[in-house]
Amino acid sequence: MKRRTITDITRVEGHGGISVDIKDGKILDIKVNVYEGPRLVEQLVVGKSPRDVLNIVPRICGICSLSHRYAALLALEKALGVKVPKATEMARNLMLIGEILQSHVLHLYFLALPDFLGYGSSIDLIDNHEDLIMLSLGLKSFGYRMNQVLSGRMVHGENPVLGGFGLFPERSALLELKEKSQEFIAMVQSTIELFASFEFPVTYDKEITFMCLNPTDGEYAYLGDSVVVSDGTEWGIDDYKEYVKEYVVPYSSAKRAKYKGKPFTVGALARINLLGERLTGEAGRYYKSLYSNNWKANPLFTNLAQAIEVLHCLESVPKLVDRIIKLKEPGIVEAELDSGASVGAVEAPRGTLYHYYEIENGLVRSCDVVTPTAQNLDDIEKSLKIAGEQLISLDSMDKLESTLEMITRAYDPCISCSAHLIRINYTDKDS
Amino acid sequence: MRVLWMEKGKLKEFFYSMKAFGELWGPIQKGKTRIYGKAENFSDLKLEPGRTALPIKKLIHPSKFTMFKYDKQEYSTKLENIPRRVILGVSPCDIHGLLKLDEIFLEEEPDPYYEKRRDNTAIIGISYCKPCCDSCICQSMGTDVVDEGYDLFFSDLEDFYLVWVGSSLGDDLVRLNPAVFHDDIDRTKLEKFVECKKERDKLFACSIDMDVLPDIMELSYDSPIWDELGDKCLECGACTMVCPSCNCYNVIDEVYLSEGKGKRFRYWDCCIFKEYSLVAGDHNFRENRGERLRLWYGHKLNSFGPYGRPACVGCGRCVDACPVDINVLTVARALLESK
Amino acid sequence: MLNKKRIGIYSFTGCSGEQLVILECGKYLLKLYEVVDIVGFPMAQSKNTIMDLDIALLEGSITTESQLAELKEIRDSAKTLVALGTCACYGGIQSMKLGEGDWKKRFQEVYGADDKLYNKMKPMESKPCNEFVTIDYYIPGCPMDKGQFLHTISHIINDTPPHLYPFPVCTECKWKENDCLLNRGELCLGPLTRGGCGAVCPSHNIPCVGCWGPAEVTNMPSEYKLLLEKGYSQIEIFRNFRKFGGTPMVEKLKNMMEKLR
Amino acid sequence: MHEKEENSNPYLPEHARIVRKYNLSSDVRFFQIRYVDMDRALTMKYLPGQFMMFSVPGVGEAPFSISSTPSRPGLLEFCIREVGDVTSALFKLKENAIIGIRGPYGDGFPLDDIQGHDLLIIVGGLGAAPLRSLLLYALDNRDDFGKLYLLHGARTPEDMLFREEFLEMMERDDLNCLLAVDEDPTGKWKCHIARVTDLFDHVKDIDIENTYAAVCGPPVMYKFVLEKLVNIGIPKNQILMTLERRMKCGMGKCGHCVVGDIYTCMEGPVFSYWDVLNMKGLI
Ligand SMILES: Cc1cc2nc3c(=O)[nH]c(=O)nc-3n(C[C@H](O)[C@H](O)[C@H](O)COP(=O)(O)OP(=O)(O)OC[C@H]3O[C@@H](n4cnc5c(N)ncnc54)[C@H](O)[C@@H]3O)c2cc1C
Ligand code: SF4
Ligand code: SF4
Ligand code: SF4
Repeated sequence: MKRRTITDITRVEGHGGISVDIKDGKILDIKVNVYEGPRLVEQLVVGKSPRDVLNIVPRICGICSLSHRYAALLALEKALGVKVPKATEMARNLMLIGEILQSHVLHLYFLALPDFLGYGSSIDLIDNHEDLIMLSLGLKSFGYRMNQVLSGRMVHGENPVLGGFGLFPERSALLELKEKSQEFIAMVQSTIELFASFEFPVTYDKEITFMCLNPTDGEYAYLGDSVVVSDGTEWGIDDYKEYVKEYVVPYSSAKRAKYKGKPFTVGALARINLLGERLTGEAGRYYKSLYSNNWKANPLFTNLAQAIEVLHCLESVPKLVDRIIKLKEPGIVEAELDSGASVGAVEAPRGTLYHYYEIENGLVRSCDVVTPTAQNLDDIEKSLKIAGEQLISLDSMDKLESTLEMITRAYDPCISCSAHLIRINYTDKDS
Repeated sequence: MRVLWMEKGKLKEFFYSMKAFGELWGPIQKGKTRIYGKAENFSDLKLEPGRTALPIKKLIHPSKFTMFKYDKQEYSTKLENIPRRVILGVSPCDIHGLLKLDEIFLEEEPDPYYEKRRDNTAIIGISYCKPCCDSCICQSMGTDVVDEGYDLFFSDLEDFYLVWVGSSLGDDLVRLNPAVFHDDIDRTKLEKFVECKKERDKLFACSIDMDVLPDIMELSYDSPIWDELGDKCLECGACTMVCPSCNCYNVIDEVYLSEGKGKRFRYWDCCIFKEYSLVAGDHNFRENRGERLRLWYGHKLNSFGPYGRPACVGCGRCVDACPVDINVLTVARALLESK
Repeated sequence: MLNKKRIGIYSFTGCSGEQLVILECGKYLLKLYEVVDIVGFPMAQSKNTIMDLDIALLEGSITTESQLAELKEIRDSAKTLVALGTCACYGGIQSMKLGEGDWKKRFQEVYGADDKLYNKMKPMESKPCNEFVTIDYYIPGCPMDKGQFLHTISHIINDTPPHLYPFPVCTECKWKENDCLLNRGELCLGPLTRGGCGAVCPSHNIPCVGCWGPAEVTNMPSEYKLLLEKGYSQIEIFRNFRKFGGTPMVEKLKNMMEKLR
Repeated sequence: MHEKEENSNPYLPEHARIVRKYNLSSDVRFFQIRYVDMDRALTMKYLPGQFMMFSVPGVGEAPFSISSTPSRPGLLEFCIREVGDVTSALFKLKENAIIGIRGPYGDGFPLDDIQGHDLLIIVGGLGAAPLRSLLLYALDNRDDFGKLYLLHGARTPEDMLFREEFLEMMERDDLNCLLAVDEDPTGKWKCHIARVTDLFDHVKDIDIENTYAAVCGPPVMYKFVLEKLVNIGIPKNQILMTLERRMKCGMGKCGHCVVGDIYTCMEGPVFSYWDVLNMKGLI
């Protein structure tokens, strides 16, 4: 038996590898191992105050730290009876949009694009595709500027606190975001067209099970109290533990999740498949012209889905800003309770993110975090197997390797966060 | 000195007319604090008793700035980029603070950065019939009144201003809109001025006995007070940053990624930091925090600068800034009690 | 430049924040690629090595045997080692319970009593890089600041010593003209925390949580007493000191308690 | 290339070339430098005891005492010990390299006061840097001074800065050159094996009341030497010493060198023992 290990999938965030077992020219097994060392974040927050939680959990992942912060805020606020004003809520949504934008841009231009154009890194693109590089740098800076305005800094901004913002974003800064967001629209449109022109090396015919939050207001948005599934079911986020079942595999430090005993996918592709009809503006136009049944089966469409979401995010900025600045500047709402338990969920760039906290006398008793990448890992393995079987006949190991990497990357796995989704069972019950 | 008066309502008009000189600045509100900031509108200005977080020194001796750039060929400064500014609403103690800094930066070899900013800044002082706050000690320091260091000085006497013209630049500013000034100062106006000052004198809540303090300071060199204070001091630097008469700075070189280019920049330093007086061989002339505090209070309460006078201008900022309550008032009190 | 320096950027246990900061350096990143050979940067490029390095930039703390082995290999192959971010410099949040109770038991509470994964992963409690190898320069911060990164890396590339601020957060907080939170009764770690972030949090009315790690010279006993006076409990104060304090804080707390006894 | 103009920015260094450099001991190196601008090189005026700020772009600045004498214009000489950033960078530079310098700064030795008097120059270790300047100046203007003594102590012969130069001076009859080492592992040392303070036994025929003493050395040396000088009766205001402090500007602006309200860079680095007794914290 020959065993190939593609150690350290490069150009994803964190540490992961794919191992492929091949026997007699046949793929026996493909596994995604997550090597990342343990941090036991959910355990670190036990015995801490809600404020401490908000300092700690964003550090699970640098790229989606605000999603973690937001999910934790929603859970903690619900548990402690805090209801924030509309302006606070909308500013937080704007913050989430900034993060999705910035994360997608990193994935599309820095991690995925070199694959499609055949380069080793995005920096290598500089000679022949300077415009793309400059666009990506500009867009990314804009995403970080959004993070800065709303959360206080580029990464791990502490400004969003329980009940509101330490310092509510200034009107002038919000208006600056509104104006600046429009500069990129045309260029992002051409990026969508570029991604639409790429040929995929693998074909898929089996439909994927998708899942995402169902925004209550009927818009294409990243928040909701219930989850829609492509099989037609819908359930409230409070029940997430029943539907998103976690389990451990012995070859990886990350937990996995199954829905009704089967793998499923969350993230941009899931959202576009489930909510795409709701897209408006230019993003809506691109959705209508590009969407096809293939999007239901082939994970490589994630790239296009993300590109459309980038456009959608840019188009959403002015609308949100206009709504925020019409409202009175909100203060910080103090917590009424010091005990309680609740779930908070947001659509992070890579998909649905759940945070659960149980607070007793002002301190955390237990915590559970389920990250999008954890939910995707099984499907990543599944689609790698399908691809592997198609490609093994080519008998080119290099092609096999690079394609498997490319598919893994399409899921945009944030492996550094997937390592932290281990559920903690100790809840101090026996102590 | 030429003294004029102005109707209360005319200041706004005069303020805008000074735009001809440069950017318009003054005390404005930023979140929970008041700062000297750019005032787009006259209504942004907080023209009432109260203190800014940092003194006016931040505009003349900025907390950090590039001194010059270098490349393989030469060292170059761009002093011509320093903007011209009018600052309306500078407190007397802050003007005294500038006078202290002038002694350091303008005498002997003038510091071109300070000099240029000083020249490009029109200082328009203001005083009210009330002290700025409860921790003002300017009366004890003799800095509640000021007769130099400004271009114009406004005494807010409730229904009108008395305006002192302190420099030729001040005179130029008046000429920008002479119609709003009057020079017929009658007796009632002067009486109002005297009355107002008397009223204010009664309202100061804090004082330091500066007749004896410099000597006591001198005699307390070996006092255990310094060690006690040193044990408490957080070494955070807050007192020196906010003090109008603290001038110390550090210098650091920065290189650019490309070879051979870089810049040298300056940022506020603080004598309370351990590293401040460290020399080769890790020898430190002021190893203990107590010794470092003694140096600082020596400057503030006894002798500083070429003329050897106390540097404290009584602004009270250190009183508000220090989290562990080490400031000119508490130190003075401790010294007086311990003797 | 005739001989371009060979640089590698490697990551251990952390959130990848530092690598993101590097990627956000924009035109300076392009410049960096111009003036040095980036031979290792797994997050951003496909071809990577750890051989013959002039400078290795390390992110994250060490939490498994294999990371430790890799760290040692990198130390052997690199002339200069730079720790990026609070995880690599001090251990990061994952070190906040360092030394508290039995770590293996904690691990098992999470992963189950079955030792299969434990034996495979060979994990250990998080420690910063300098617990195992010599580190030449430190750029703390959670995540580090772009400006401080560029300053340090430019100096190292040009063989001149970098200078990061030696003072605590309060100094910059004063430059920013904030109202002092400690004076308002908040549990602010500004006086104990290394400056360099620009006092971001106090500038947003949020007490500093210490993410730049402990400043070298501080007066911790005084801050501790002050916080007790303000009504915080010892547990609460220590919890905050340790949040980002990593290994140096363990030492500092021990010294402080001895002193106070 | 940049030229110093009148009223130009005093913080901007001027270019100077390292003409020659060699080791004086294992960690001290001799630097001979010259302004790139020849006019400037020939017209520069300074006093023994003054210092210059050396600038290595990208690294920073540090003060160094001038070791050469103004009586020999053109070249400036320094001896520099490798202790930190700027000094290490200087050590790495090759001959012909360009550095930045500015100065001279500080108050040098009060030559007007010293002239006409006997002079004891007492050197320990790196104290040779400023005192060599005074010594060479006195030798070049020999008639202006009375009796002239050099008392120079080092740990071993290897550590004695300017060893050869001073050994040659022993031949002179207008200078009493007393050289001592604490120990002599080489076994070849022909002069004293003693402490600097022991050399005072060999100081004869000076008019104590009218003698000036100039001292520079490591902090420990001051204690013993000063005591000795006071004991033999040299007036305290005629005992001169140069002191070291951290300095960032050299012009009394940055504050680092301050002692009490005295800026060492402006009112020093030369102080009298009387100053020291009056200003707590000077040494
Ligand atoms: C008037 C005067 C004349 C002098 N003349 C001479 C002379 O002729 N020859 C000579 O060799 N020296 C002389 N010196 C001393 C010399 O200027 C200092 O040793 C200077 O510090 C060397 O600069 P550097 O950059 O190499 O050292 P630095 O890098 O500044 O380090 C020097 C020492 O300062 C401390 N230090 C500095 N920065 C830090 C920091 N950030 N953190 C911790 N410690 C720090 C350390 O203890 C270190 O050993 C003179 C000094 C003065 C004031
Ligand atoms: S010592 Fe205190 S009161 Fe005096 S000027 Fe400085 S900050 Fe103001
Ligand atoms: S708010 Fe915090 S960081 Fe700022 S001065 Fe006060 S204690 Fe220091
Ligand atoms: S203020 Fe404190 S917590 Fe906030 S970024 Fe700075 S060091 Fe980190």
